[in-house]
Amino acid sequence: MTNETISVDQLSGWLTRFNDLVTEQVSYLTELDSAIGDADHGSNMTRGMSAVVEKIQASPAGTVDELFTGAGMTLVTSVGGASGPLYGTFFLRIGATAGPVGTLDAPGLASALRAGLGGVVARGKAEVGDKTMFDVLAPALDAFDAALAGSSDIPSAARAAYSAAQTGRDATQALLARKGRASYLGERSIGHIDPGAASTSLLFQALAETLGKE
Amino acid sequence: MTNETISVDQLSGWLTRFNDLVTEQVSYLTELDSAIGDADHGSNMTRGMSAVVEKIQASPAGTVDELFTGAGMTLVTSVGGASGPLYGTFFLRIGATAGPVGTLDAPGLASALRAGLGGVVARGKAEVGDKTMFDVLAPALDAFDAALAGSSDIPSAARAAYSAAQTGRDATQALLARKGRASYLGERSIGHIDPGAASTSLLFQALAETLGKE
Amino acid sequence: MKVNQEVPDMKKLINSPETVLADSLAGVAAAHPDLRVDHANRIIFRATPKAAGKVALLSGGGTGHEPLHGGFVGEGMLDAACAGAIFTSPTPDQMLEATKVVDRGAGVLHIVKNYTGDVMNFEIGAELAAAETGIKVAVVVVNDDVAVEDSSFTAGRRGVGTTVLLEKIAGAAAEEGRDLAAVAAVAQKVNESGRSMGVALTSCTVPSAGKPTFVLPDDEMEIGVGIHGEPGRRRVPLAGAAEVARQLVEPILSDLDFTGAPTIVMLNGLGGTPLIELYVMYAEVRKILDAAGITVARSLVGNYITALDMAGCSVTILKADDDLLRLWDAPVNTSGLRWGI
Amino acid sequence: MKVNQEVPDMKKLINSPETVLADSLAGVAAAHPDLRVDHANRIIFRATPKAAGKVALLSGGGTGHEPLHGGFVGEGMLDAACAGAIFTSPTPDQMLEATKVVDRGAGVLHIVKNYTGDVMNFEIGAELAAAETGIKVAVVVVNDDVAVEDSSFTAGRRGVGTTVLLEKIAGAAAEEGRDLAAVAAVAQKVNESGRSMGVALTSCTVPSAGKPTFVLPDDEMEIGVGIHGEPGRRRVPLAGAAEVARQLVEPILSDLDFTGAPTIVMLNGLGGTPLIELYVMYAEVRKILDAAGITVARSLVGNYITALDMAGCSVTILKADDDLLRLWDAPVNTSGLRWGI
Ligand SMILES: Nc1ncnc2c1ncn2[C@@H]1O[C@H](COP(=O)(O)OP(=O)(O)O)[C@@H](O)[C@H]1O
Ligand SMILES: Nc1ncnc2c1ncn2[C@@H]1O[C@H](COP(=O)(O)OP(=O)(O)O)[C@@H](O)[C@H]1O
Ligand SMILES: [Mg+2]
Ligand SMILES: [Mg+2]
Ligand SMILES: [Mg+2]
Ligand SMILES: [Mg+2]
Repeated sequence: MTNETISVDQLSGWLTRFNDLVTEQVSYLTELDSAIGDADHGSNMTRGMSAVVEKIQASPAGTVDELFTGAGMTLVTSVGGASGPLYGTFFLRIGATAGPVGTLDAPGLASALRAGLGGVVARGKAEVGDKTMFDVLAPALDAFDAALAGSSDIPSAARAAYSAAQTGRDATQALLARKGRASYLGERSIGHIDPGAASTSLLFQALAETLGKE
Repeated sequence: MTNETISVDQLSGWLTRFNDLVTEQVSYLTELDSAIGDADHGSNMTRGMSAVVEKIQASPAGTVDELFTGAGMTLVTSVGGASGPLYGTFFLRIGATAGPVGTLDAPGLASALRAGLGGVVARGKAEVGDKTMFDVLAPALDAFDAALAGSSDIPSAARAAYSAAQTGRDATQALLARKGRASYLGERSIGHIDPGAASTSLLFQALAETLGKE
Repeated sequence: MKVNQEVPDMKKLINSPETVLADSLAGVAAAHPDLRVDHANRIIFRATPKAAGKVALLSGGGTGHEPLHGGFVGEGMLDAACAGAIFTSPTPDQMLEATKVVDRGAGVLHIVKNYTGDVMNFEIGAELAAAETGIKVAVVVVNDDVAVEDSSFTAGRRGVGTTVLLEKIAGAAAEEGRDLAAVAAVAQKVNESGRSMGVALTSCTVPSAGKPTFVLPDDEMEIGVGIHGEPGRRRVPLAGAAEVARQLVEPILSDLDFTGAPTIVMLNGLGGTPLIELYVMYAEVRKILDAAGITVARSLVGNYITALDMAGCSVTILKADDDLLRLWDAPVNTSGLRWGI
Repeated sequence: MKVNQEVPDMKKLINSPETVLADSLAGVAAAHPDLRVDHANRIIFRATPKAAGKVALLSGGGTGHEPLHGGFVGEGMLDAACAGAIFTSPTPDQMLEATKVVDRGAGVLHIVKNYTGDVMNFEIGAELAAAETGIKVAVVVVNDDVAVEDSSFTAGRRGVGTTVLLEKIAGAAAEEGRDLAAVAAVAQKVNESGRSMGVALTSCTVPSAGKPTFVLPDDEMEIGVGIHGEPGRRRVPLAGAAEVARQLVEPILSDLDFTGAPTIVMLNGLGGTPLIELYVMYAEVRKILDAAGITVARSLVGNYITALDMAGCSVTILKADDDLLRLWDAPVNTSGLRWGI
């Protein structure tokens, strides 16, 4: 069935939808960052993702590699802050792992995403419970893999990932930050959702919604 | 009758009472100056008059000249702003005109005060209706002279002066300022009482109250 | 009298309204070994007086406009600055004392901003100096604020931004060895050739008043504000930098023809506005001047003549010539302005 | 995207949150002929590059801390500064481009404030430079903020005030002709010997956020605040200058022993606080240091590393030695710091 693969166009749709979501939620993301950071996560993500989508619209990518390498480079060179290199590396690694193909099957997508996670860890050294985007990315990919192992199709796996992402996002509220700008707050970081965790949850919402629509 | 002369001690009491009144009304004077000036008339007057009273208490003056020359010099050297030279010159001229005497009779007091007014005009060039302390000082002295001419004693003349001072003060509200900092407002100075007019009204209130008490 | 450890009733880094002047002078003395502070008389002097035979420059005014004037004491600029209480002119005895100390035999130029209080207090100071000493005193009264429209029916235009440029340029003329009349003439020329206009986004708060001098709604600004929080020409709706620049520059340009000469342009912050906004404003001012065919030869962007914590800025444009530019470029070594040394 | 003439929804002299960086760079370019602004890459360079064979210094960071870093580009200090969006690190392509342009054959020192974003972006920039060019790059990460207590469980201490002193001192070392390792060693020594602590009386407002980052009640202040409005150690009742100075200086002195060496002390304003208050604070800081037997050899009072329009200040103390003092005193000619030239 067609749902067993995902095309470059669908993946482009994912990024486009992610841009829509961060744009919709820009104030929410910035508000989260006001509480435990420096009030720029919303504008950082929209600046980066709108540049990514502009690029996709100007010249649609032919391969998964092209799409994500382009998106990653755009984020790295237009965002700055912590989120630029982290999201940028995430996408760059996805592109490099997927290679110059037009579609990915489920295992291909899963391993590309996991390589992306590896990039985030390599760059940011975040560990479980540090109260970062890692605390959404890791459980979301675990849920994605588990769903596929349980023979779900990609859209169902994406929904499972999104559900785990939301749980992970909400769980960051109780955590004490140990990485990034929020870590300076110590105890006072407790009680607030991590902004990067929230935007990463939007990333999986975008994937689930993009695939769900078909 | 004793009310036909005024002693150095009574005149010292006048200045002391003036200090009490500007201290009581410090916020009111500053508020008036906030509306059409630079929000310092209250602190200027209290800084100056408290220094005057300190000096009087430390070494009571023996003559009218000594009292007012001392007060005038203290104001000139401790206030600054517009009010320092104006009030300072007012008192300096009173002292110089009265001379080294222990008491003043009614005509002596009247001419000393009028010399003070002359000093204010010489220094500040204010004219009738410019919306300054002149618009209280001039009608108050006119009323003082008129009362004496109508054979009032000094306390009654002081009460007449105070009454004219209040009228003069209130009348500044409708005026357009043409001197001092308030003049920069043009039309927008209308509707506010002039701070210097208000403090000068306190000066006559102090005189009336000091003499009334005896 | 408030005590040191009391909790302030406004958001200011001070000990008490009563001590702020003395405390800030203590800080100036501690920070700048090049300056000598006479705490009793509240005068800031150069630690090393200028050479004998040169004209000395004295200025002063109410405190709250820092770095003006104390920050401009030093080689190539002022010889001394008398500090008054916040927003209140210093007193004549200060001017007398400073005049005596700074005179190097060639006379002293008093630089006075045109406010009734400043003019009268400097006037008495000069009268006392004339009576007590043989020191020659010349006076320049700075009145460059175009916000004051009907200046013939008022105390005249206020002295604002041009004061900074005048102190620099006249200071260089004095350092060069010009005589008192010549230094005063240069100062007069700067005053006649400089115009300023300011805007407030928020009021300042005078410490002894304890609350803002005026209240500006969130969506309004005060065009033509004075450096003591005196109201300006009018309250208008808040606008973007380009529009604010237009509202400041147009009245300046309609007051004096700046074409055909090199100009010195200062974009000055009023105390509570960060440098990034001043640069944004400067870019807009330059666009307008370029479009009007005005040549900008020198620029100054920063906080030079402030109004306590007021948010806002002012624009000063000085129509210069080769002599004024050369004097502008001459070395200056003060805490507020320094180059060429 | 907002248009130019729109009414701003906050009291800032800007055209729009989206254009503030570009607009302020336009102002910098217009005001300073000594600087060359690469608008596309958002880099401020010296107009005249330093002599070949000398080590170049590159810094950068989020915009909103002016004059840092662009105001410190010039002879005796930085060779270039990369400007990020407000409070957001610049991007690696900027660092790559700047590194290529400023290298004079002796390598480039990257001066990075310790924030996750800055560190990662400079890291990628250096990786790209290594991959694409043969330019030697050394890195110093400034982490001097004693407000961060448990630095082993966090991203480490933030880089704040010491950055200013480091850029000056390392800049002088480079100008003197020391090689990359030696310049980096001086920079490292400054970082190890400098400590800072800040206080906010009010929050800053990030233009794109449109409202204050945090809300401080009228009677509270934030001790240990970061230069991006990051919360500090604790909220405490508002206090007078003497008490605020104590709360800033004590954590610094308990973190490092400053006795027995000459120190350089900076009293820095955070953007919305006027100079008069900084001098009041400086006087109080000096009293504490005098009482603690600490020798202050050099002082700096003013706005050097700011946090947009935040009201507040920070104290930086650097334990120096003869070499560092000599480098401090060496000529510097930038818009933000200038002497001896
Ligand atoms: N070391 C790290 N590893 C993973 N994620 C991190 C790390 N540091 C920060 N983050 C994420 O980045 C987010 C902040 O992004 P953003 O606000 O755009 O950048 P900045 O902190 O530079 O302002 C945090 O909420 C957190 O999720
Ligand atoms: N030229 C003048 N002649 C008479 N009175 C004046 C003149 N100029 C100002 N004043 C008076 O001085 C008052 C202001 O005093 P004050 O606020 O202490 O000084 P400043 O205006 O220097 O701040 C005004 O309200 C006005 O009554
Ligand atoms: Mg952030
Ligand atoms: Mg006043
Ligand atoms: Mg005043
Ligand atoms: Mg940031």
